[in-house]
Amino acid sequence: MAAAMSCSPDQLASFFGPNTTNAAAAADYICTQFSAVSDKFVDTSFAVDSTYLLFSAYLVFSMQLGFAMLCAGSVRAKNTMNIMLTNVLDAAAGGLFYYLFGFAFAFGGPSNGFIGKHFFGLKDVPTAAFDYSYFLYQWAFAIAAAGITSGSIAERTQFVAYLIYSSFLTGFVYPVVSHWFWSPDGWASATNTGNLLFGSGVIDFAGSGVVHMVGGIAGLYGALIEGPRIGRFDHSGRAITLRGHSASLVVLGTFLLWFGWYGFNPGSFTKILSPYVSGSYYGQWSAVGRTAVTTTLAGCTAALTTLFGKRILSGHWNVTDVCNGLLGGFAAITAGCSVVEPWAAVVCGFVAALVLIGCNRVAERVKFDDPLEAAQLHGGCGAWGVVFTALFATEKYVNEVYPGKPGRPYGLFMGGGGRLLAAHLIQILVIIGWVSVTMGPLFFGLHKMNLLRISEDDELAGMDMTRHGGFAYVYEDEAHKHNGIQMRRVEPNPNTTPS
Amino acid sequence: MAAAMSCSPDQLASFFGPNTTNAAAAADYICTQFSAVSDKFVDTSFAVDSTYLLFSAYLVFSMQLGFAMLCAGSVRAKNTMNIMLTNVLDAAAGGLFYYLFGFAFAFGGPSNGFIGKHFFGLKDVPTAAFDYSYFLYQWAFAIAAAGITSGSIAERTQFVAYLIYSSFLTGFVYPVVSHWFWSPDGWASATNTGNLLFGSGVIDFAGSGVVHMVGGIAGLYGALIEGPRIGRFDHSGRAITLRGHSASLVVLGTFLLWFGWYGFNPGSFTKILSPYVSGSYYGQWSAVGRTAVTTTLAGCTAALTTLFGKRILSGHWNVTDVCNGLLGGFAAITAGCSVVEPWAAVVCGFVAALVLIGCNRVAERVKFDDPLEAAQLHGGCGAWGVVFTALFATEKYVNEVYPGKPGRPYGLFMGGGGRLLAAHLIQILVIIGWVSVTMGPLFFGLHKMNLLRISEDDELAGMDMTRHGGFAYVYEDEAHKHNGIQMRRVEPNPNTTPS
Amino acid sequence: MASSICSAEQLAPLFGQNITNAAAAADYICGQFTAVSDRFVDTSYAVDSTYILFSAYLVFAMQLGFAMLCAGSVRAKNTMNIMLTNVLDAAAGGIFYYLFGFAFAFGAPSNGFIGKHFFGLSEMPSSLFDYSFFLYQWAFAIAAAGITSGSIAERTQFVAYLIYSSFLTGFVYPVVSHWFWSTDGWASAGKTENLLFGSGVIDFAGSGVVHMVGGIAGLYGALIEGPRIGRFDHEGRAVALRGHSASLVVLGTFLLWFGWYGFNPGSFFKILSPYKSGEYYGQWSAVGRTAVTTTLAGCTAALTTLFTKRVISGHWVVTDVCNGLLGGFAAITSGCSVVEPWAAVICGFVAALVLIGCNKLAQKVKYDDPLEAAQLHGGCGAWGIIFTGLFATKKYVNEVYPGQPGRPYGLFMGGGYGLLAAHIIQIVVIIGWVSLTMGPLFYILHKLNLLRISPDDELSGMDLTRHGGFAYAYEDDPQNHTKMGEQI
Repeated sequence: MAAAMSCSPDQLASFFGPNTTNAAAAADYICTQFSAVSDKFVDTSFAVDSTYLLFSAYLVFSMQLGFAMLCAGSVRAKNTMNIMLTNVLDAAAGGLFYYLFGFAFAFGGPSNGFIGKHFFGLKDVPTAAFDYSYFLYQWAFAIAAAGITSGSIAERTQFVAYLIYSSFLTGFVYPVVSHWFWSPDGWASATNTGNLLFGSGVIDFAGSGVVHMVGGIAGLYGALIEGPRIGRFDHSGRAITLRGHSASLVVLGTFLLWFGWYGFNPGSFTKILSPYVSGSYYGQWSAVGRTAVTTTLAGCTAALTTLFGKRILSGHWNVTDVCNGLLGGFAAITAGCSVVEPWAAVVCGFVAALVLIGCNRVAERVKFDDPLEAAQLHGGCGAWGVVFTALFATEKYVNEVYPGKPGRPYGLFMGGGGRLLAAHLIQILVIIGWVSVTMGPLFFGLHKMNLLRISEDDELAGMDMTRHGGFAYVYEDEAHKHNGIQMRRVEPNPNTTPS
Repeated sequence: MAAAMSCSPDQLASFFGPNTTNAAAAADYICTQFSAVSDKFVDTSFAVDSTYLLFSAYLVFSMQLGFAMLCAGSVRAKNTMNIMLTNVLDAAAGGLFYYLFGFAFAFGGPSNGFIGKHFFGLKDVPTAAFDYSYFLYQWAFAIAAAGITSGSIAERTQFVAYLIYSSFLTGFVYPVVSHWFWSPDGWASATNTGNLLFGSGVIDFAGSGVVHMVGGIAGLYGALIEGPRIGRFDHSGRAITLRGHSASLVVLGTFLLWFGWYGFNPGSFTKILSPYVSGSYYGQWSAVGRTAVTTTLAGCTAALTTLFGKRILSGHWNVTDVCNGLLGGFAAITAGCSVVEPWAAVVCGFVAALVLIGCNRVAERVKFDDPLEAAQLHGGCGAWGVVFTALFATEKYVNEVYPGKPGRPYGLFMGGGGRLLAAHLIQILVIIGWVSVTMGPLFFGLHKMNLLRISEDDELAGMDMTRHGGFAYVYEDEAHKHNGIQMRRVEPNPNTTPS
Repeated sequence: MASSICSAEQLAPLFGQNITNAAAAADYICGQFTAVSDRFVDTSYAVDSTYILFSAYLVFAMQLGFAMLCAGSVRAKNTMNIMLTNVLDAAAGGIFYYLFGFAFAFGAPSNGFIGKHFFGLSEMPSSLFDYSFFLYQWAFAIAAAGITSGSIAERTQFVAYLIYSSFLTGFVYPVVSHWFWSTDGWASAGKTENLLFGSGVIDFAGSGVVHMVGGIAGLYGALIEGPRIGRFDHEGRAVALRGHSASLVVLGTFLLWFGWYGFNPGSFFKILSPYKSGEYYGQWSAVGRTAVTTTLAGCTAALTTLFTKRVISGHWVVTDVCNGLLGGFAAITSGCSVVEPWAAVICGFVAALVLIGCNKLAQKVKYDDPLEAAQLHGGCGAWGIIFTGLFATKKYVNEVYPGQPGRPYGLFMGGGYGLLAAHIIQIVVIIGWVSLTMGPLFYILHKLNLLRISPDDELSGMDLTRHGGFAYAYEDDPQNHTKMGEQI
């Protein structure tokens, strides 16, 4: 490949020799042509890679719609407006804050290993390394992290608290973490050109740790500090399911998240036109496809495992649980999606479903209330995904995806030694630590200032009535009442409702 | 094009001749550059085609969401959880089974004409012919077939029966059919390198037969064997409409299917970077665009035809009927989308709408109950689409899309003789036959083992209550009732509501 | 590109007579380069077609967004009606745009007023227009019709929808798009000579061409048929007739946002065109920048609406935030490719205020638009056009509309008044043209009693009277329903 890009007129002229009328000019002429060809390949690469990255970013953005619908369906009807508004604002406020600071903190290299310091307000963008499309892609990731957290604290949090934590998370907490693990300057990045952590760096390809654990643990603190919803645990401390108001919206949201995950995971390559060996059918495009396949298989396995696991535990075939299991599988495979074999993804999904069921058990026991199981799902399964990658990453794929450092460690079970696992355990610890020291105090401060939880009256009446101008649904029509027909509403019978 | 790919140093050196100082080295130098250029074009093609195929696969996947919403909206509220769960599991179980066997049965060449035998569990993938992205694309097709069937047997089928038929259909029945018509080894494939069926092979470009008829006929058997829903036909045998519970979900699902169909039909080229004549504006990219246009026009025409047809028949402007008509038009154009002119697509859609109305009439007369009209729509319109292609395929497009066999038959009405039509009639017969001998006995066996239909009580109460842990919707708030608080449904007060 | 045209005549003399067969050698080498050049042509077409096709699919997804937004914004009793009109906008639009619309819009060569080739896609594809371009433009055309259907929701006869929708997609909109987007259009910025005010109108993705056209058409429809029953009480105070499902509104809004990434960045049509070959900065960067400006304008408008409405009404209202967001998008659509990201923030901020102002005004004059479509698409669209005339930067204008050095750009960026003047002309002629075509159409329908439904139908809801039943059946017993239907 490099050959074509370096046609040397001098060398070619010497081959033609003195008998050629004008060897230098001929060689020059030919080499100029080649350099034009080479330039056109550069253009083509940028165009193809930008197309790929932009459409991936659009897919990731569609996850925000998925979150909105998932959250809306999972809360009670009386809080639907509230939760949807937070989802819209995660995207909107996130857009402004990530534009002003977030992107700079995350990718503003050259910088130190802790935090970036260029590109505030997209100044000096585009550069050779960072184009606008890259910003858009990273923005879509940032708002996903905020979206996760909003699920944990749903149905009982003041709207102002949302605005504050969401801006802080998207503008500072998340960008710093992504700097550590994804920026070439980050102290634990696998692409760091200097010293790699444990000679390896952390392979968190699309962010089981960086996105999902950050969002999940932030949610954990929020939900812990404000406590469970009224009525979630009865006098004797037994858990009572506060069912979401619409399973259709839950399924809609889940499928949209699945759809968007194809931007999240395969899109994290950010480029598709890079061959491993030029002229071969096997290149980064295959790795992209493989990543989509591992993602699919992990989710599918987790869904099936949850289906049968929950059937045994509860006696029901429960669609919302299956949806959560599916998402748990996705959250787990996100770290290792590009560096594991498809069969390993099946293992990943299987364990992820069990991790989620286990975390939910624990949560119930300690009376932790998370309306969307977001802390369990994204925190728990995300952590498992980070560990999983360190166990199952294959040598070949690690070297293809993170090239230029031959002999780097890979998965423990694949014979790659324990150093990748060590790096990944460090990752879990520092993410927990960092989110604890930033989001913990923030939520605690809001709590102390009475800005976190809504009043009991508001909670019982529902926030939509008290804060958002009315219920989300008006199925009964005033016109009907005019006509004097009183519609009877059939209530689901709570006695037959399982936990 | 071929020229650039075959720079011969020997030939070039002979042109330079003995007077050049080092003719061999000069020629070699130049040709090495060209071979590097050629390699980069290979890379570019793979990257562009993979990008195209992957995003098409994502679109096709979004059809699964469309099916889920369409099905959910078309059943009664009491069975919503059930039907959505089956849709989630079509995708999830389909993912595992298609990974383990399905893809191998379908595309595991070299093999016999009946069934493939390589690539079990994606072993030996990627190859030059089959990359991971191709698997993902075909998986999305396979689950679409299963999704069609689930509509026919909705509202009265045991959940276990779903799991069994869905795995069997995605893992075996559908892959075998797709092997016959789409694998280069298939006995009726239009790309078969040896003997083509009737010198033509079957041009079922994106699967009116392979996907839609298979799904529709499987549904037909299921629905026939278990009989109509309770209340679908009254004592005197008149049909009573059991209206779906949400037209919004139906429209949502229909539009999502429309959206996804742009992956289904144009995506079936699987490559976009292949010129017909290098350097011209007219190439496969134009054919891809044309396919998207024919698809659009067929659906639009069918929708309008249904609108006016139904208006005359029933006196109402009915949106759910229009949605079904639209989908019928899409199902019909799927076979011929790439080889017909846009005006022919209008004809296709017009007839498809009439076919669907006719099939629904017949179904009502014979007391066949299909909650989503899936057998009529995908079976009936699919069969019309297969016939339509044999009538209207143009010579030019057939030779462009299936190159390398000049003089092959094309559409009867376009002057291409009857052999394509003969091949297509064979296709319809063998698909009906194959699905009858596989899915028929399966459903019958399930029926005999009492695993197919739910009990009458369950059916009246709705499966969501009895099997899936509760209704899909909770618009009023139960927790409050537990706490003994009787909530008055607070209507939004128009006076205090801001405009 | 020029340098890849290898000339054997030039190369052969350089080899000279001593080479055994200089002509053949030169020919051989140049033959290879020609082949390479051809393959680049192939690659460009494939990449650009992929780009525009997927953009078209995204724009199509906006139709789904409109359907859900409209459905959620009307009362439950009219849901079937409004969704049917959205499906038919797409379907009827498909047929009419195929038969005439595209020809009127892009049938070049033609006069400046209306195109005249490619009826029924005859002579397609050509080197300028491929099928994918048609698909992309169709998706735009139906978006314009979708906007209008919101304004006249809940009180319009279904036949009137069919008529205006076909007329708008098949004639009114295509003519406007010819003026501003066809290379023949009298006000197009892509014209090769005689630009309007030396500038032409830079309405990149259609704040004017799409949004104002749709919005003003809706304005006339809603004005002529008057407000819904109960929208203004006896003393004339406005009563909010709340939509039946905020979830559908949010769903629709996000889908529109999603689709807008096809609408704005997609309007480049091509992504593989370098500004200077071999550099990282090319049209792909401009495409990315356009996506970023679009995002920022919408985000800012959403936040502005949130806080302003909080101050005004005391509530955090999600449906208002959604409308504000869409207003920001409608405004940035015109200038998205030629302004800096920081300017997009200003655009969104003002758009939110424009929308709030228009709504106040509408309430004062007792104008009723169930989706605020005229205010949103008409008002914010007009602001977007002015905004572009103020903030378009020199560099981006010359990159996006190349070949006319020294053309005017944004007033505030030091580019003079030429662009702003052209844009004001645009606003005036769009208002005029839509008034002359859609105004009489709606008026005639009104006079023929084809426009508004009867008060009885309106009170009981169109779904029951015209569309065969309610959209929702959460209660189970079918007998009950039929009985109820009969009673009503």
